[in-house]
Amino acid sequence: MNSPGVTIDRDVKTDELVINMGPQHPSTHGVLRVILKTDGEICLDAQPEIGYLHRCAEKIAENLVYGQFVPYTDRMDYVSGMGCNLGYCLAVEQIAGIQAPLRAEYLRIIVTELNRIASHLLAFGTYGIDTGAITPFLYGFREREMILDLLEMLCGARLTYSYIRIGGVDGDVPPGFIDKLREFIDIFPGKIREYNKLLTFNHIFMKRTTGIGVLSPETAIAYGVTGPNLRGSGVRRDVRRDEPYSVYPKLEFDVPVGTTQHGGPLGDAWNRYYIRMKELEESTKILKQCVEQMPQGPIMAEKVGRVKPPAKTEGYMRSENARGELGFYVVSDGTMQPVRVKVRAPSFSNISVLPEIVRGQMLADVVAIIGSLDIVLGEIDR
Amino acid sequence: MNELANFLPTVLSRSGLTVPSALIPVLAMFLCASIMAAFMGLSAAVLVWAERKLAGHFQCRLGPVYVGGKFGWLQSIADGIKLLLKEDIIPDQADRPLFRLAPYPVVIGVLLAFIAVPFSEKLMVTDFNIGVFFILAVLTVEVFGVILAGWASNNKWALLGAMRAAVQMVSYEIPMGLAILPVVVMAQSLSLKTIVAAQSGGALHWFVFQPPFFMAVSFLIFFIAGLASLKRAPFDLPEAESELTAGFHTEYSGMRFSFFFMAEYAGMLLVSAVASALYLGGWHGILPGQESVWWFLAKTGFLIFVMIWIRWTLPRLRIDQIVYVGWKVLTPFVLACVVGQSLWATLR
Amino acid sequence: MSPSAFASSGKPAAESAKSNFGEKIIDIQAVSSDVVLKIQPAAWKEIHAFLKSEGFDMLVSISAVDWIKENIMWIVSHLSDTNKQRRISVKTDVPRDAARVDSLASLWRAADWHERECFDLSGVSFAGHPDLRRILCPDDWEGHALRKDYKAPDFYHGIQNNVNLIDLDNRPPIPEIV
Amino acid sequence: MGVEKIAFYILSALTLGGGVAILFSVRLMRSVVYLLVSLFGVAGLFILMGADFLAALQVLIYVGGITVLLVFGLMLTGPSQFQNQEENRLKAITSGVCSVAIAIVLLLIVRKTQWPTGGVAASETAGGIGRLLLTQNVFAFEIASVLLLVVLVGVALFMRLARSNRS
Repeated sequence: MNSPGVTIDRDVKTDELVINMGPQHPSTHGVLRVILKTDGEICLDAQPEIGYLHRCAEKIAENLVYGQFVPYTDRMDYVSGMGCNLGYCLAVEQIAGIQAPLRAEYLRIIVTELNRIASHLLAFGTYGIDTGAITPFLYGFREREMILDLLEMLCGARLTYSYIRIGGVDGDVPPGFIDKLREFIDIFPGKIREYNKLLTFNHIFMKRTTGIGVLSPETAIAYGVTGPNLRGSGVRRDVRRDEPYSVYPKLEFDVPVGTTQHGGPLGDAWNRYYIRMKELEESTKILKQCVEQMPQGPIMAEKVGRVKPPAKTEGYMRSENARGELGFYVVSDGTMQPVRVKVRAPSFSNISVLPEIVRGQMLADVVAIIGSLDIVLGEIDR
Repeated sequence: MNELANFLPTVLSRSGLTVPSALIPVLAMFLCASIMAAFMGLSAAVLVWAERKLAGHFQCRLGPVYVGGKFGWLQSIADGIKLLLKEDIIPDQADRPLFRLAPYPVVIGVLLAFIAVPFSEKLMVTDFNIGVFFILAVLTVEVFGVILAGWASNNKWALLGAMRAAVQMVSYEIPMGLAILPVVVMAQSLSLKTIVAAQSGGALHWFVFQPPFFMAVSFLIFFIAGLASLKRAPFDLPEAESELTAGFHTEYSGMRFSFFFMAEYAGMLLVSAVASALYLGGWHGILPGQESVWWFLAKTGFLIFVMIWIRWTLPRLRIDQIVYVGWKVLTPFVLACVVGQSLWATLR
Repeated sequence: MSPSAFASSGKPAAESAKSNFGEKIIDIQAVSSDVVLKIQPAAWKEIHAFLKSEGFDMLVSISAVDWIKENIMWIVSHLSDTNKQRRISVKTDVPRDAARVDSLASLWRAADWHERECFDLSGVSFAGHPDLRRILCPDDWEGHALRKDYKAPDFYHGIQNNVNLIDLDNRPPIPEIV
Repeated sequence: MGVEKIAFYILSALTLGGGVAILFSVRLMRSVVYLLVSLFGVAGLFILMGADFLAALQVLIYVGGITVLLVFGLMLTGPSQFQNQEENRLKAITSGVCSVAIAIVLLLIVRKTQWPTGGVAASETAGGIGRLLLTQNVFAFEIASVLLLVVLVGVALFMRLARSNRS
């Protein structure tokens, strides 16, 4: 069997086949195109081609006032739009000197963590599909539905929320929201155990994902890989814990990192997947604390009005989105429109490491590796 | 079929038709073939519905609910009509004659195999004295159709799917064939009718429950290899939709696509039917003396349920793992079973 | 949002860079999030190499800011230290019509794609980059979108891009699909 | 008797026609399909003679094994090689001579052999073949098995050698 570290010997010399995987392919998770060079079933090289979803959102930002760009951010990482909203709003608040009230900060963390769970559930489900198990997807969507219902109660939207605004959030919680959230927090740990039973520790699944796409910590850092992918390689880095923002300093949670307990090396596809499963638990923990700690009070900073940061101010805001370190670099020239908004999308760096880790793997592993990186093309292409 | 041939003249004379006596066997053949084809189509339709319904319930949803009342049981008919009415697209660069030809071996292979399936003591097309062997042989024709489809599509994904199908078939034909041998040793015959007849007298006489349980192991191996030869999950690599888009039938649409689909479901029925005839006592009931076609169908249905259950639970294997399992796990085990059973049969 | 406690974490490294490189470092600024080393464009690569040896092992992003009135472009990189949780930023001014610095691709593999993106959208060229071509836009796209004087093309391969150009009364007939 | 005769002619036409078509088809893949047709014709002839065990064997081994392996080889070697290579006069002459020689030998055998006529085929051939293989023809059977075993070991050995040479 193709165990890690063993080079595959090719006894029969056969023709190399160049295959165009995508942009329309069921498991490229969007309009990613990968040019594969294969020898039979073995993948010799893979070059990702991106840009099929490019909208030049950064140019759009330069032509809008600060507040108007918020809806564009949740069309970047459309799977966890709240995280993008939060990152952008924090970046603008940082250079404009706005402080959101405490209740708003808690609400922000509640919605981003809910959205992180929803995003990881999608990653879990689609990873199941990538490896050939369809049922986990629907199990994951069952709970994702609850989260989307919760978020819909808050802001009326289920995918592109624009709930977080510069200086606070859009609206306070509707009646019944906290109860439904508590109910979700109560039932969710049991569901995570169910997922683990169904997929994570399934023998075939582990055989399929253990030891493939091994990403060493050095390579991961060199390529700027962040988020669960980096933590899967054993690097304990999480912006929420390392450089905490918002109310994260007041919250207690673990940062899970990759293990070798499953019998595979650090940084393989299974580890990357399993980090997400562990983070589901951590996010639930955070949600629980937030619900308990959330104070009463206003949800919007006073006198935000027209956001007009001073001229030539700049700020780079790092936040931990579901896929990794999301950076917003905002530069102001003293007008109501930013002169530059640079989005540092985590998936952009995460997918760039693909050629490095698929060489010599089987064709089926390419799919499993792309799935384990959990990319969102909306944010890669922006 | 012979009964049918004997029966036909009386029917024909009653209806007032005169047919030359030389044509009567031919007519009987045609009748038989059309009955089998209709049965296969119908069972495929039922199985498609059952699979969708079961998959729905496995996945916390309802499955088809609208077409044909509460349970959506007309769903597969609607699907069939949709597939019939769809445009039959042939890619520009495809090898057109082969592309058109490819679905037929697939269907014919499965259909031919049904000839030897004993539904009950009376209800079978013909009792081949090499029944089991015949089924194995014609099933390989199906794989050739699959390979042809993949090659003729002139699509790289389809080609990869076809290659996987070839590899899988070569690896699993051997354990599947060998798994039958312990049964043949016990029943002293290759005829499915004789094999089933040898298991009469209640559940304890079914081959799967016979000590020293070599046949139980070979039943498992037969079932696994059968899943692999049907290209069902977790062995659905030739059509792995998340890897090869749709594998060998990527380029097929409409009626030609539905042939592949039909063959898969008919194949499920076939493998389950053969397994229940070989190991689970065929038409014999749990208690001695119970004999009915319904027993046979119930056992077959249960095995089909298990197949569906497996498909909607397990992830897919990888090609090297499939080959590994086929050659290094199943083949040695089944060889041990054959040797063990033969020794048991001679020493007893 | 209070300024992050980590905003000044790059200060010691910046000071040591200043003592090492002297004139090549024009200024050490402190912005709301980072310590920014303002440097000469010619020293772009060696200062990054120095910072990498100081422990800033992750290149987070490379971006360019177009200041059309001043006729300059900023090229800004953000670095972080995954072990000690430090962050630092490096900035340099280059003239708009000769926006060019050395490539960092030999220091960080991440620079490959980030520089391609910067080249694609802002038109900055990176000397020594192994494969400097467009990454988000098609290869035959004209212009660099994030330049302030960029005009979107009216046509791209016959596809009308400018809404104002479409004559709504005399639109060409939609070709029939055979 | 009429039906059987018609079937015999149809099956013979399939067998021979398939063989001729293999010769004249340019694309290798199509030749494999024609080969399949020819092999099916032979299987049908076996059934017609009452040797259904042989027929099943024919399908199982030739269709399921040999042609699948042929196609597999074709698929692995790349699309440029799916066409027959250009004609080579020397090749054509040698293969022609060989074919004629084989044909003559076969025809001579057919003429010399005393074919049993009018006999009724056994109802169960599998058992008979098995008994013959293990009693009267056990030597030939063993020779064939040993030959196959040698081939198997030889192939494994060659692969090993090639592998160790490369690394």
